Amino acid sequence: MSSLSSVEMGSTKQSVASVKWARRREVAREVLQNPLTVIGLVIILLFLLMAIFAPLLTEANQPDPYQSPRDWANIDSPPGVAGHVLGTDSQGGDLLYGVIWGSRLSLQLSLTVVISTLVIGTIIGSLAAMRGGRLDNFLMRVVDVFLSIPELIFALAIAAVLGPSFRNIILALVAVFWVKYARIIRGEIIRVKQAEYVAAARVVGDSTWNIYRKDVLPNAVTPLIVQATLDMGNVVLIGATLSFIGLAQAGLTEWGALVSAGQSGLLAGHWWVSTFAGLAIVLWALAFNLVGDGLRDVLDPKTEGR
Amino acid sequence: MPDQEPLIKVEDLSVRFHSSKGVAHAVDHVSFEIFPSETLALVGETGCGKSVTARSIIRLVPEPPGEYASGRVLLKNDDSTFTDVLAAPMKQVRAIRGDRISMIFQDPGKALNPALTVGRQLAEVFGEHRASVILGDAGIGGAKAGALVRRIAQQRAGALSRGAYSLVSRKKSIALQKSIDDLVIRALADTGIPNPRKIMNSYPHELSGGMKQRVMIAQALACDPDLLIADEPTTALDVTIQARILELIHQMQQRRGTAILYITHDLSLVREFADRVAVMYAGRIVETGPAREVLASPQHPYTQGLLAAIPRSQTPRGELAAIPGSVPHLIDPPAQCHFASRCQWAAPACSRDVPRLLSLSPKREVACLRFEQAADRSSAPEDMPIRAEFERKMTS
Amino acid sequence: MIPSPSSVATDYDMASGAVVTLNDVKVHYPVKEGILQRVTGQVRAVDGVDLTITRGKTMGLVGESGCGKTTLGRVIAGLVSPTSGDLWLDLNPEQQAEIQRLRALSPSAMTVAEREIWKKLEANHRLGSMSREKQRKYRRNCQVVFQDAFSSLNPRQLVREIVGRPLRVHKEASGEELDRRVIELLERVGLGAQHMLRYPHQFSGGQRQRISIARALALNPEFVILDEPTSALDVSVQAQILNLLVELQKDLGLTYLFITHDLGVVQHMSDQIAVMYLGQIAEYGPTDQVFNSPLHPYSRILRDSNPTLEGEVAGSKWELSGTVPNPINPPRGCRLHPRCPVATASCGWSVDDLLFTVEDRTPALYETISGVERASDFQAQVMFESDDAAGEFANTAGQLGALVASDQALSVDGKSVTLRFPEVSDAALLPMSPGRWTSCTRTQTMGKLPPS
Amino acid sequence: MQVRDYLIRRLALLPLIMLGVSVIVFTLTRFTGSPVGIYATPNMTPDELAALEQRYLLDQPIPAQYAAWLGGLLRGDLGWSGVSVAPVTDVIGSRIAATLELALAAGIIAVLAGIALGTIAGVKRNKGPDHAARFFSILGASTPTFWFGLLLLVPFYLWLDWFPLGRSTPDIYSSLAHYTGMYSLDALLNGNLVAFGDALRHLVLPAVVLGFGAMAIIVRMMRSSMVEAMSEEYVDAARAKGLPERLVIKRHARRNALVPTTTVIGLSFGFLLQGSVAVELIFRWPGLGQWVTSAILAGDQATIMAYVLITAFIFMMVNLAVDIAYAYLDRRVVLGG
Repeated sequence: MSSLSSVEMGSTKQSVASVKWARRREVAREVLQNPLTVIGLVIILLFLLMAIFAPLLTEANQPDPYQSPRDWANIDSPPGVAGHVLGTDSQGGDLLYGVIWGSRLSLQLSLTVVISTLVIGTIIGSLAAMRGGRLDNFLMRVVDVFLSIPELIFALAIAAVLGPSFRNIILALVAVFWVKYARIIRGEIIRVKQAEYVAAARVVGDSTWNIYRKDVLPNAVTPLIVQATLDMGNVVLIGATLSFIGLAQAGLTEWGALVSAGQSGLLAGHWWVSTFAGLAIVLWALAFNLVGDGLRDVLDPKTEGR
Repeated sequence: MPDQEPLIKVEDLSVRFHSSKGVAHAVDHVSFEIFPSETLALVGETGCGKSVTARSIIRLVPEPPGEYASGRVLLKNDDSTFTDVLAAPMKQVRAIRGDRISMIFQDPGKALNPALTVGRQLAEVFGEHRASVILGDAGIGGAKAGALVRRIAQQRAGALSRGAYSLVSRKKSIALQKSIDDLVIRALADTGIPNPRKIMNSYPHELSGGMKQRVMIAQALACDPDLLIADEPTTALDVTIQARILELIHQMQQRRGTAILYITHDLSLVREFADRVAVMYAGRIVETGPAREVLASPQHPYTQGLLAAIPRSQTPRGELAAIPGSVPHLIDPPAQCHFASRCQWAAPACSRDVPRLLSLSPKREVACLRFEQAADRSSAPEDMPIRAEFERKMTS
Repeated sequence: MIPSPSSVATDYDMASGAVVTLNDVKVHYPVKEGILQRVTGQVRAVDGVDLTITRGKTMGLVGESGCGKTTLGRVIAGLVSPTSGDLWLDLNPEQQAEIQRLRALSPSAMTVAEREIWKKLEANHRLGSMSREKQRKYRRNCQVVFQDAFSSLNPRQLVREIVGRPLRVHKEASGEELDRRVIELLERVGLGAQHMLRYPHQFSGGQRQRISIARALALNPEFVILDEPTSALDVSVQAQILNLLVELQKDLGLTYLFITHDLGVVQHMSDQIAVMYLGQIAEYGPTDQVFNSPLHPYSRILRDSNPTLEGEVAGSKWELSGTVPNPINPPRGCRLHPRCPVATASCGWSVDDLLFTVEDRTPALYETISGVERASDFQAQVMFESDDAAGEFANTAGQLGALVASDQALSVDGKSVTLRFPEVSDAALLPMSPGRWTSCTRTQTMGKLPPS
Repeated sequence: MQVRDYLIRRLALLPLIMLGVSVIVFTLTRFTGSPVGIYATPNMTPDELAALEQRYLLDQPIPAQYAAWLGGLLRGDLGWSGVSVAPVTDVIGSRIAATLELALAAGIIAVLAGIALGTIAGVKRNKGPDHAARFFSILGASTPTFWFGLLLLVPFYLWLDWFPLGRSTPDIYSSLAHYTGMYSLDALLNGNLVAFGDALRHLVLPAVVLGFGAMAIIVRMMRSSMVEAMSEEYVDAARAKGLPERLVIKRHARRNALVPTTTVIGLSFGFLLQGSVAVELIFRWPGLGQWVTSAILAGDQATIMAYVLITAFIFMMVNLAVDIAYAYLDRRVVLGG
C-alpha cells in the first residue's frame, strides 16, 4: 500500500491550505452561476469604490466633508445645470457630492452595525444553546421581549432619547439588531448538536469548548452569513428611514436625510433631489438582497453536506 | 403464470434528469411486461432507477428536471386496445391514476397529508373516480343531478370542511355525506382495520406506521385497480409489521386479482412475495425470470454478487462475498456495460458495447455479453468475455 | 426448577473477563405536560437491563425501533447517564462474582469488611464513582461507530482532521507522526493516503463508514460499540463493511457491541444475542441457540417475520397483534402479553389490558359495556345492558388474548362478567439453562415454548 | 402538546413580555434628562413640578420609581404630550383607529397579493412567473417605504390628482355615527357610499405603499414553503390518486405551505407598523406614526415612549391571533417554546 513520501509529508501544510481554498473556490463558482448574484456583487463593488475614492471623485468639503458644499448661486437647479451633474437642493447643496459621501456613511453604518451585532448575537445565542436549561430560557425570554417591539420603532425610540445624530442611529441599530442573530445561531446550534459527529467528538472525550469551536459553530454559521449579507442592505434601509424622519444631524449627506430635504421641494416640482438619493438606497439594498438570496440557495445547510 | 395478453407493456423506456452537473441517465432503454394478477418484483440497490421506472408507469416523474427520452408505456384497455400513458393527454392519464393503476409509497408518514383527516384523503379517490356511485348511493338521480351536483360530490368528498359545500337541500347533503362515509369505511374495513369509523376521523400523526400503511393500501385499492405499484412499501416499517403488511397485500391480491409491481432492494422479500423478478443495475434491467428460478440459479454476475452478499445462517462469519468497487455515476455515461468495472468476467468488449437483454429461455432474460456470440457483436472473439457456462448449459 | 434469581452477569466466558457489566440499568425521560410543564410520567426507554459484554466476543443487541437498544448503546458509550443502576468496567471473573454476591445483600446485612471490598470495587470499576483518570482511560478504550454515514462525519473537516482528531485530543501524536498514524489507519480500513485531503461529501456511503471505523480505531480501543453501522447501506456495500469489521476483530482482538434491527446481520455477526422489547431484555443467549430454539415468543416471531433466502419456515407463523404499547406505562407482568399469541391469564393480564384490547379490536362489543367496578388492577366487575351481551363479551374476550378459559379468569353471571386475573409481579430475566435466559413467564414455568 | 395548552401557555407568557417591554421603555425614560418632563404640562410653576416629582417618587431609588411609573401607566397616566398639548392617553385614543385602518388595509393587500404571488412562484419554480415574482419581492424588500411613497405621490397626487392626501375630505365624516373610528368601515356601517368612496380614495395610495414592503416578505416565505410542500411525498400521492393539478396544489400543497407562512404574516404586521411611521408622515395620515414623527422633532419623550408601548402591544396581539390561526390550520400542532 502506498504511503505519503516525506516530500509529500513536508508539503502537507500547503496542500491542506490549497485543498481548503479549492473548496472555497468551488463554492464561489457555484454562487457566481446565478446571474442575479453577479449583478448584486458588481453593484456592491461600485459602491465600495465610490466610498473609498470619494475624496478623489469630489473635492472634500472642509471643515466637515459630510456636509455637502453650498452653491448659493444655483439653488434648486435641475440636473446638468451649472456643473451640478445631479442638480442642487433648496440650499444649493450639490447632490452628486451628497450621494458619493452618503455611500461612505452607509458603508460605515452597515459594517459597524452588522459586524458588532453578529458578534454580540453569536456570543449570546451560543451561550443560550450550549448551556441550555434556565439560562437558555431566560435569554430567550429577553429575546422575545426585544422582538416584540418592531425593529425600526425600537431603534427610533433609542435614537430619539440619545439625541439626533448619525452616531446614535448606529448605536440604536446595534442595540436592536443583535437579537435576530442570537435567535438564528441558537436554533442552528441546537440542530447541529443533534448530529452524530458531535456525539462522536464527545465519545472521543474532546472538551465542550473544542467541540463548540471545531464541530458546532462552523456548521451552524451558514444561515448567519446569509442573514448578515441581507442585513447589510436592511440596516441602511432602516438607518435612512431614521434620518428621513429627522434623527440625523441637519444637512448631513446621508441618503435618507437627502430624500427628506427634497420632500418639500417635490410639491414645487423639484423631483430630482429625492429621486437620486432614494435610488442610491434602493440599489444598495437591492444588491445585498440579491447576493444574500444567492448565498442562501447555495449554502442551504440541509443539502450542504451532500 | 397466465400467458395471455400482458396488462402493461413497457417498451424501450428511457428517463433522463437534467442538472447543472450534466444529464443523468436514470433509466436507460428498459423493457418489461406485467401480466394480469401477477406480482412482478423490480429489484435493485439505491440509485438503480427502479423507483423512477415505477413512477414513469403513471407518468409521475416531474418534467423538468425529468424527461421521458424514449419509449412507451402501454396499458391494455377493456377492448384490448392499448393506451400509451406517456403520449396520452393528461386528462386521460389522470382518469387512469387511482382507478386503473394506483400506487403506495415507502414512508406512509410522508405520503399522507398531515393537515387532512384519513377519511377525507380516502374520499378524494371516490370523489374523483366514483362520483356516479356516490350519487347513486345517495339516491340522487344520475340524469337530473347535473354537473353541479357531480362537482359538489367531488368537492365534498375532499371538501375541507363538510359544511362548505352543502347542497341546496339539507337532506340531500346528509345522504351524500353518508354514502361517501360508507364507501370510506368499507375500504378501510377491507384492509382489516378494526375500528374504521374512528380511524376515518383521525389525523395521520395519530396512527402507528403499520396503520398508516394500511390506510395507504385501502386508498390505493379503493377503486379496485388492475395494477398496484408498491414502491418499497415496508422499508420504513419494523420487521414484525412488515410481514403482516406484505401478507395483507398478498391476500387482497388473491381476492381481487390485482397485478402488483413490487419495488424493493431486499431480495429475500422477492422469494416469498413475487412470481417474477427483474433485477436492475445503474438504470438498466440486467436479468428477469421467475423469482424462485432467478434466486436459485442467477445468471448475471451482478445478481450472483447480490445474492452472495446477503448473510445466510450458514455463511461463515467474515466471508460474505462482497462485490468490490461501487456504482458508477450515470451522468453522460459512455456506451458500456456499467457493471464491467466490478465484474470478474469483464473483457474489453464489455467496456465498449451495451449488452442487450436476450432471452435464454421463454421466461428467462439476461443482459450480459457472456451470452452473446462475437459475430453478432462484430468484435474479435478474444475481446468477448469467456462463455464457459453458457456453452456447457446449451450442450448438456 | 428455577434457580435462585441471580443476574445474567454471572454467566459469561469465565476466562476472558467482562469489558462492561450492566446491573439493573434504567434510563427514564420525564414527560412534561400542561401549562407549567409539570412532570406527569416517565418514558422508560431502558427499564432495568442486566448485561455482560465478554472481552474479545461480539454481543448482538437486536430489537425493533423504539425498544431502547440505541439508548442502551449510548449509556455504555457514556453519552447518556443512566437514571439508575450500575455500569462496571473491566471486571475479572472473581470481581464479577463478588459484586453479584454483595449486590444481593442489603446494605445493613453487609459486614464492615464486605462494605470495604464494595467501596474498593466501586472506586476502581464503577462508572461514575471511579477516578477521573480511570474514567478517561475507559473513554479512550470504548469507541463508537454510528449509523448515518452522512451525519457521523463533520462536513467541514478534512478526513485527515477527522481521523486524526482522537490522537490530537489525547495528545498521542502530532505533526508528521500524526499524519503517518492517520495514513496507517486509513490503509487498515481499505482506504489510502490519497483520501487524506478530501471532504466527507466526496465519498460514497461505504467509504464514509470506513472513515468512521478508522476514527474509532485511532486510540486502538479494546471495545467498539457499533450502532446500526450498516443499516443505511446497500447489501453489497454492507457485505464489504461486515467483512472488514470481522477482520479487524480478529487482528486487534476487539470486543464489539453490535446494535441492529436486521436479524440476518445480527445472526451473522454475533456470538451472543440479547433481544430487546420495550426497554427490557426479552431473551439472551448464544446466537444459534436463540435462533434455532427461541425461549421467548417475541424472538420466535422476530425470526419468522424476517424474510430469508433459505427454505420455508416449519409450522405456522405466529403473529403479534395490536401495536407497541406506550412506554410511559408499560403492561404489567410480561410486557408482550397484550400482543402475544400464546399469552395465558397469568402472563400479567390486567383489567385495563383486556378492556383496551376489546375496544381496539371489536369496538361494537366495547360499546355494550355499561359500567366497570374495579376491585383492583387485576379484579373487576364488568356490567352490561343484557345477559347475551355479557355472554358474548365473555367468549370473545376469551379468545382475544388466547386466555385459557379453564383458568377461571372469566366468569359470567347474569348481566355481569367478573374478571379475576392472578396478581402477577413484573417479569424478570431468569436463566433456563447455563447461558440461556428468558423473561417469558410462561416459558419459565413450562420449560420451553409451545410447538408452533 | 394540546392546542389548548399551547395557547394558554402563550397567554400566560404575554404579561411577562409586556412587563419586559415596560422595563426597557422605563430605562429609556431615565436617559432623557429630567424624567419629570414626561408629566410636566407647559408653563408649570416650580412647586407644581416639585409636587409632580413627589407623586412619581422621582427622588426614590429606581425600583420605587419604576413601580410608580408602572402604576401611572396602568392608571392610564402616561404623561403629557407636548406635541398635541393633551394627555398622551387621549391622543392615542383619537389616533389609534387611523393607524389600524391603514395597517389593516395594507395588511389585506400584502397577504392576498403575497400568498397569490408566492403560490404561483412556488408552483412554476424556475420558470417565468417564478423569476418575476422573486425579483418583484426582492425589489419590495429593497425599496425604502418613504421613498416609494414619494415615488407614487408625484404622479398620482401631483400630476394626475387621482388620489388626495390626508384621511378624508373635511366634514364628510363628521356627520356619521362613529362605530370603529375607521372612516371606511364606519361609512359602510352607516351605508353612506359617498363617504365610503371618499375614505377609500384617501386610503388606496398609502395602503399600497405600506403593503408593498410587507408583501415582499410574505411572497418570499410563501414561495419557499410552497417549493418545499410541492416536493413532499403526499403531493405525489395526491397526483397518483388521479387528482387534477389544480386540486393537488390547492388542497394539498398550499394548505400545508400556509402553516409556516401564517407566522410570517404575523411578523410582517410588525413591518406594517414600522412602515406607517414614514407613510403617515408623507401622506399626512393623522395616525400614531405621524404623531411620533412630530414628537421626535420636538423631542417630546412622553409621546415617543407611549408610542413604543402601544405598538408593542398591538404587535403582540396580532402575533397571538396568528398563533391561534396557526393552531387551527395545522392540527398536529406540537409547538415547543
